[in-house]
Amino acid sequence: MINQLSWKVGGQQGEGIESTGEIFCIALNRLGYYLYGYRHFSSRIKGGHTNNKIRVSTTETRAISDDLDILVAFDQETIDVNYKELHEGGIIIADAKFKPVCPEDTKAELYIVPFTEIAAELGTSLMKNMVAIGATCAVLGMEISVFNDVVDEIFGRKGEEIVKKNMDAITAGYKAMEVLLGEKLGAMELEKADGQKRLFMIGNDAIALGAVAGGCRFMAAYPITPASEIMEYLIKKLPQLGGTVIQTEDEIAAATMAIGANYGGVRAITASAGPGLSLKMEAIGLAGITETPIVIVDTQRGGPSTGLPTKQEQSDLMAMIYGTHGEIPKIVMAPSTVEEAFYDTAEAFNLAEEYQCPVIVLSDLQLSLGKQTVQPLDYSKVEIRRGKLVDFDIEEPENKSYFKRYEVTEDGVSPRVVPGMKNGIHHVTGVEHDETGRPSETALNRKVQMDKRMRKLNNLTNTFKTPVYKNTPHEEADLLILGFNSTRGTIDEAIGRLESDGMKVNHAQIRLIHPFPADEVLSLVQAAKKVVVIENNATGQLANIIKMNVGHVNKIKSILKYDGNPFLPHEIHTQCKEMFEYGNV
Amino acid sequence: MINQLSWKVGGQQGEGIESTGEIFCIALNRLGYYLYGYRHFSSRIKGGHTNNKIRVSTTETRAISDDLDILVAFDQETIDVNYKELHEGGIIIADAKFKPVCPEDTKAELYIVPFTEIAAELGTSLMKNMVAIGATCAVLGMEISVFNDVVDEIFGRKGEEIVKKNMDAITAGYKAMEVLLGEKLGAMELEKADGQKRLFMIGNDAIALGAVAGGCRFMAAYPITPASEIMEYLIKKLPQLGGTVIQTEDEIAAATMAIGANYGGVRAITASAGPGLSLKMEAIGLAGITETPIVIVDTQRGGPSTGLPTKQEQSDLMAMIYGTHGEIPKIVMAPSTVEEAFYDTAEAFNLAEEYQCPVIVLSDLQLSLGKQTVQPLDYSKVEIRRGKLVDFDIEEPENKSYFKRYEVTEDGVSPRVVPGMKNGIHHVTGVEHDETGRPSETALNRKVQMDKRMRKLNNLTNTFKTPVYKNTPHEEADLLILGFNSTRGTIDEAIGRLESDGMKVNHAQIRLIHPFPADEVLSLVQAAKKVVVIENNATGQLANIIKMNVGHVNKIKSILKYDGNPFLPHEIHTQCKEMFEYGNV
Amino acid sequence: MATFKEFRNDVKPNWCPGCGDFSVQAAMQRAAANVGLEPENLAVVSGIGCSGRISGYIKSYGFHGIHGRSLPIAQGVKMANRELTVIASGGDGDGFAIGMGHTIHAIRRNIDITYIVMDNQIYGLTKGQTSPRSAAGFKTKSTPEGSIEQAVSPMELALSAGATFVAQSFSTDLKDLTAIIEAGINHKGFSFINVFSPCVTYNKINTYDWFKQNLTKLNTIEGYDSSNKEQAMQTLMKHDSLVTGIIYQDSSRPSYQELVPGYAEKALNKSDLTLDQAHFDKLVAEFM
Amino acid sequence: MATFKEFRNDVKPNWCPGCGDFSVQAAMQRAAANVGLEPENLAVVSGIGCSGRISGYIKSYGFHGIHGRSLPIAQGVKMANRELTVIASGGDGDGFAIGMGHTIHAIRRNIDITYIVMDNQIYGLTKGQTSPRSAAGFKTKSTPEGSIEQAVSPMELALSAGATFVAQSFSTDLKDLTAIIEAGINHKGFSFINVFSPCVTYNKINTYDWFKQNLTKLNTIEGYDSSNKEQAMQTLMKHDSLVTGIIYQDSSRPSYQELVPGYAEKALNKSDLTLDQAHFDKLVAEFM
Ligand SMILES: Cc1ncc(C[n+]2csc(CCOP(=O)(O)OP(=O)(O)O)c2C)c(N)n1
Ligand SMILES: Cc1ncc(C[n+]2csc(CCOP(=O)(O)OP(=O)(O)O)c2C)c(N)n1
Ligand code: SF4
Ligand code: SF4
Ligand SMILES: [Mg+2]
Ligand SMILES: [Mg+2]
Repeated sequence: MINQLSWKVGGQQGEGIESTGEIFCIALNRLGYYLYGYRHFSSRIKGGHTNNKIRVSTTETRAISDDLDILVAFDQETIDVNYKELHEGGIIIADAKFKPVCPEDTKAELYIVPFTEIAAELGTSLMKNMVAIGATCAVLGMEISVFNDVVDEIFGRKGEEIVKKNMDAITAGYKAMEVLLGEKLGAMELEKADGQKRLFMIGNDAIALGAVAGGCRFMAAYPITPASEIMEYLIKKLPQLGGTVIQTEDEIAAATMAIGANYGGVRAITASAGPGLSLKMEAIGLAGITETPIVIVDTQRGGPSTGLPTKQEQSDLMAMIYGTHGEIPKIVMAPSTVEEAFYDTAEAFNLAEEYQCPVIVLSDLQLSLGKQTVQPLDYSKVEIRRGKLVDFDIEEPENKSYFKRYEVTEDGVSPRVVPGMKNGIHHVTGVEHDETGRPSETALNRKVQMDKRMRKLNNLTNTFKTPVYKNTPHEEADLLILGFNSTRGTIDEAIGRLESDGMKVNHAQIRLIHPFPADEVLSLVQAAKKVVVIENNATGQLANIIKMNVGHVNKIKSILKYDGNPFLPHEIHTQCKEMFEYGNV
Repeated sequence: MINQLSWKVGGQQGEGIESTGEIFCIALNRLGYYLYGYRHFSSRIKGGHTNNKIRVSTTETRAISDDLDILVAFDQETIDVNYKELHEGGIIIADAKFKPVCPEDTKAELYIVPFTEIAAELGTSLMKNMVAIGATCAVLGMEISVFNDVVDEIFGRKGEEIVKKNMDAITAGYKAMEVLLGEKLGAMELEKADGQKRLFMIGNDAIALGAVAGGCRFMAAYPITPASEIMEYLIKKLPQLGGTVIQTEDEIAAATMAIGANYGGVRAITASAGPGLSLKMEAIGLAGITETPIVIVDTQRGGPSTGLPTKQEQSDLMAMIYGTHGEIPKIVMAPSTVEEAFYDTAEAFNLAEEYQCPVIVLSDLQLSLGKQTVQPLDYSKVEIRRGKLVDFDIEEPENKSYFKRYEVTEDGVSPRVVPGMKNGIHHVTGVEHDETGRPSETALNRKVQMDKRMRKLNNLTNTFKTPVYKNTPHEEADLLILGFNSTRGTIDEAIGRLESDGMKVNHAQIRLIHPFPADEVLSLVQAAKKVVVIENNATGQLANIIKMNVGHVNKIKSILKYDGNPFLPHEIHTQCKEMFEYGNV
Repeated sequence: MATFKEFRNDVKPNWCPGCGDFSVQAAMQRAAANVGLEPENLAVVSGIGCSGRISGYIKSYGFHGIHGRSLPIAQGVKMANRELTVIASGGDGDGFAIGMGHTIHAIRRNIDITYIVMDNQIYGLTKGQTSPRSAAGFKTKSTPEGSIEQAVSPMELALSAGATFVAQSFSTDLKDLTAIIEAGINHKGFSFINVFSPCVTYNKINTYDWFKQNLTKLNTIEGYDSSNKEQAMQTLMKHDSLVTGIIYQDSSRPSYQELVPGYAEKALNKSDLTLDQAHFDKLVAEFM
Repeated sequence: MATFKEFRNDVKPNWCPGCGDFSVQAAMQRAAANVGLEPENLAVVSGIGCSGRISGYIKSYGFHGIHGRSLPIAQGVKMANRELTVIASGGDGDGFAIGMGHTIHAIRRNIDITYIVMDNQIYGLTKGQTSPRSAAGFKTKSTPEGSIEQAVSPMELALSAGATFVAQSFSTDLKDLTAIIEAGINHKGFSFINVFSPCVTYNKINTYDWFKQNLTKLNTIEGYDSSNKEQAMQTLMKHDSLVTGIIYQDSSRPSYQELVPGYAEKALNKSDLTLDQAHFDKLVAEFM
């Protein structure tokens, strides 16, 4: 019996690879297993190798596994590209149709099952993925009945006949594999899971759901990988709440329309990836100086330019902090789990309204698209705080003058009214302005307003709930590992191994990127002999931010990966060890 | 006799204030005086206070003076706004028309001359500015004949009659003032200047001329303050060289069209200010990954958003370094004088072609618009270096395959062909690509190409001519002052005073902002007891860059000004001294 | 009900004396009063340019945005609160150069707002460069030998983009202009009004006189039927777009808001930000 | 003279089997050969989308830029070297959503390049969202209850924007399409060709069959005169723009390049980068 399994299904894009993985996962998730998925895909619609790698475990894991137990192959390319990941004792289950052959150095055993043929015999070759699931079941020694419900839900609409056929396909796959396996049937039997009901979703689902929970009722966006799911979810759900999504003509319209809607008093969001964010820079500055709340999601992907649109990267960090001309108050958050993506997005709307400034929720492709088991989301933990939004009757201002929308206050935040309110009339402009929003160029006013805006965030690193996720058991650590976004689980796993090797390792994942929680990070840095920052980019952006804020320029080292793939646990493990062995941390 | 003078003329926008200053300056420049001008103006066309403050000196000065000797006022507002700058012994010359009154605490003496009336009598009240120049001459005890040539050049086209009338107006102004001054005639006589022929121009002129000298033959741009003069100059001059300027529909078109032209083999430029640069971020990334040379000028102004469009600021630094998503090789230069603006812009085209990447020439409003005396520009110092541009016949590639435009080379730079060349066919894309430009997503290729691109600039800080302008007479300094762009002259002057106070002060102006000349700056920082970075922004952007690169986080302090005005020498002087006195450097 | 004086604030516009934009401002104030608005129920969103300052000169909610983006901002405001009257406004550079894409798309989207362009055929605020409305041959700071591009016809483009309300006016015709703005506000859907608003400082060709001589009022064209799109297009072509009046109006097409599935019938900004726990549970259950 | 095979490279397009873009590629290759081009004298600039990949599938200089910006890039290339033949190309989202402003302005600027849009009424590469060419009511991933915006008519817009060459074709009509592209390349000025190029994966409405049933060839309309703009506009309106052929051509208007003052008569990229010292001295003297 094993307590975890790494399973991969691969084939040509457009062949149903995704749905094969999906059905397999939903069923296992319902049994209480923890799943963590990774999709390899390209920027094209049909054709080209794609695969879905799924980690199944009886305990929580949030990392892609280093190696592979089972590979389901729908074409030869899948074997060629992936066989090296399989260890001794691993299994390849391949469709007979393409006459699979294994390279000489393949460590795993090949089982050839006529997926397509069996499926065709049962009615349609489209069901070949069901056959493959059945075959997998045989290896796991799992009863195929676990798929009953899922298949029913997915195909129920199409009638009982279809449901039955699909279940038959699974059965047939199981049977065929059973024969081939012989006594190896159930060779990879999984320990029983806890049967708890957990969620199975991608980060983008959580972001979108977080928006709904956070009171968002309007979105303006333009499609782009890997952000589109957020828009597509809200398109389906906002109408239930009176809200809506507008797919705009471009990202500039998306950002400015969302600004307009927020100014109008609705919690509004926009989401995009790198190229879209680059286009939104001017709008972000406008939100900053007009003190208009806005939540903007950046699902980072491989850059620069169009770059690697379907690949993992974390290279927009600096652009998100610094990428508009001039200086504005701005909040950049980086959830490092799907759960955090949910809570942080909801919270982003509170911060945007409380601080009246743009809030960027940074994600990365692996967090946004990696489908995984997620702990139940607790709606009662979601607050709605609207800051200084005026919701009471305003007295008529003296001399019929304008409302002091930009009143200079101690905390820098001014009362905010939205159009439609009596006696709240004021002006809003991207030009420097006085307390009522009237353009003003005087040196004195400029300084006063600039200081007012910039001081809004002075205290944020203290009031923000968890600016740094910490797993820091050691008062004095040999090593402190820092990261952000989706690397958390992988770092966790690597740390497990480093600790087994006898090292004392602390771990911190920066969740509030800007303003930077310098004090907290400084004390962590000071409490470690060596410090390494793990990032999916080429220039060590987070490391640079840390250096700028806490110094220790020479102590802070980087482990970088920018080949389009997420880190694997063994990469972090070995590189950290090497650093120690050669003393070059 | 004095060796320097500070003169200001003020009135309503659209009243000819600029041309008053202009005529006065051209004449004095020709006499060999050094002039340094500062324009106070607003973002409107007619009306609103404007003034032109001019420093005249027998030695080179590149700073606005702290105070004022002579104020020429065309309206009461000019007196009210500016009288405090006048010291004891200063003179206000005001038009009788608006019945000028001086506030009680005015230290200067008021002389009322009927500018408008005299001018009207001589033909047209438009000549009131000539009368004012004449009156100024009387204070300086300067012969009005020095204006003969200038007036002739400016009005010559309109006929001798007009020339004469304008000279008469100057004479009349002189005479009227002569009477009022009595024995104070020539009270502020200037020492004779050296009579050397120097230039009188704004930084934008130098940038545009540098572009012409640097081989630029195409520009695509969209108007914006304070960058438009660059476009307007090139519109006039490029047609003489077969080139042209296209005023595009927006900045995105401007940047991408310039990319197209550079790809096409022409040296092409685009120029804008903050808002335009924010819009160009996506295009900059495209140039980065396609390794297309492009020169982009950013004339910084007050931000964020529309901000203070006619005011001084240096707040785009971070956005210029980091403001595109993903990671590209990019060069950011910051000339600190008008001369450097000329040479640097010309050189920018060489660097863009040699390194095949975007080069941003950073300026600021005071450098771009401050009209001043400039040392002769030496065209022989301008080189044309085109890097690895292929200008020889290419052999037919094997198998009719594509040209390796992105060949992996040691220095990271690949041979570059432009469309039209036989056997040079290749593909260019913003998607990650292989050596021939074909899209490729493999991890291996990605890393190789990313490394190739990023290593192009590895050595730039060593080969770049003067990455840091240094005036560092002290091996061990009490204080190191750092700055960039137009603050150089002001810092110079402040240092003069600090040295007089007995302090040992080194000065460095960063001219290569990115990649950052870390080693050079580190050794300067180490050689100083205290370090202060002077910037026209609110967050200390250059200071942050320095901290990130050289550490010494606690040693590096900032003096910031972000009220829309350039620093004055006394501000730097006193703030540096205070820091020392209160020990809080 | 507010009078037009209640739409005045105490700010003195910083436009040059004689600028066409003064009358546009006055017409907007009058129209707002005439259609029965209260100042707090009007939001004027504007772009950047001399014209863009207008949102600061009318006593109403005002949002002076960034260059070329008044329309997306205005549409966002309207979507947030369909009970507001929203007017977007700006210059010809703002709307037809950098903002061209948004203009075409706002027209076809047909959200119920009014867009007023102050068309002076030049860039005023940046001191006299050519605009997409500058005629070929027009000499400006950026085209010292005359523009070599053709001017766009906003009216033709709007018709082609599927506009439901297209009108043109001249800033001195205060009565006509006011009436057209009223009609635009009352129109259910996107109303697009191009106003010839001379720049007395930088445009010495398209002056008040020039327009007086060259404009034709549509109500002087016999049989002109503003519900006939083909006739509208022909008339524009024939008169080189130099006509004033309501060129085309389609009152039958529903506005965008009326078509949005599930869209709140009242101001969206007043809706509850919380969910029933049951609703949340249902959403979450989809992921199990 | 190169044959069309010489415009082929060895890259297998990654389009879905049956995608309309294959024929567009073939037609471009044929047209290039037919007008007598050598591969190195052709530059194909493309946007981002399935369609945008086309620049990588034709053996010529190719520039695959960013989403919506193929036109400004292409215009820059042409200005750098007027001796090149420059074709810009991309999808309907690329050209009519994010790129709409550039499209209108490229049309009115009239630089001598050819613009070919692969119009599939959908966003292909991002997996099936609505495009500005999607018809009202069309159900897509982003409009599950049907689009509530009106589709734009690129042809009408182009005419309104002052186009000198406007044509439409259907990707299966390889002969017609090739001829139209040839005519476009030969046209002196900006030529705009919209090609109905079905997306077999995401657009189940505007299929090959649908087009076959709904398109009218202009050469079957008696008396159709492609030099008559008014007739062109009327015909478009009447046929809901569902026509193929050269809709309008004005051969009399000079192209942009011909009008640029002082513009080098040969390729600008070959001009000398240095100045005479005397020329420099003259420039400098203006500042003394
Ligand atoms: C992104 C951006 N680009 C350029 C500018 C500079 N700018 C300000 S107004 C303007 C154009 C003004 O022309 P128009 O829109 O016709 O308005 P007008 O001043 O004529 O009323 C420009 C280019 C800017 N503010 N922002
Ligand atoms: C700035 C930017 N926004 C969004 C995207 C994502 N994107 C890629 S292609 C595309 C649209 C594709 O539609 P279309 O232009 O019609 O081309 P098609 O795929 O249908 O040929 C989008 C939105 C992008 N690459 N860049
Ligand atoms: S410059 Fe022209 S548009 Fe601007 S305010 Fe003056 S007259 Fe009006
Ligand atoms: S998705 Fe549509 S447009 Fe894209 S390649 Fe496939 S068929 Fe063609
Ligand atoms: Mg204008
Ligand atoms: Mg499309």
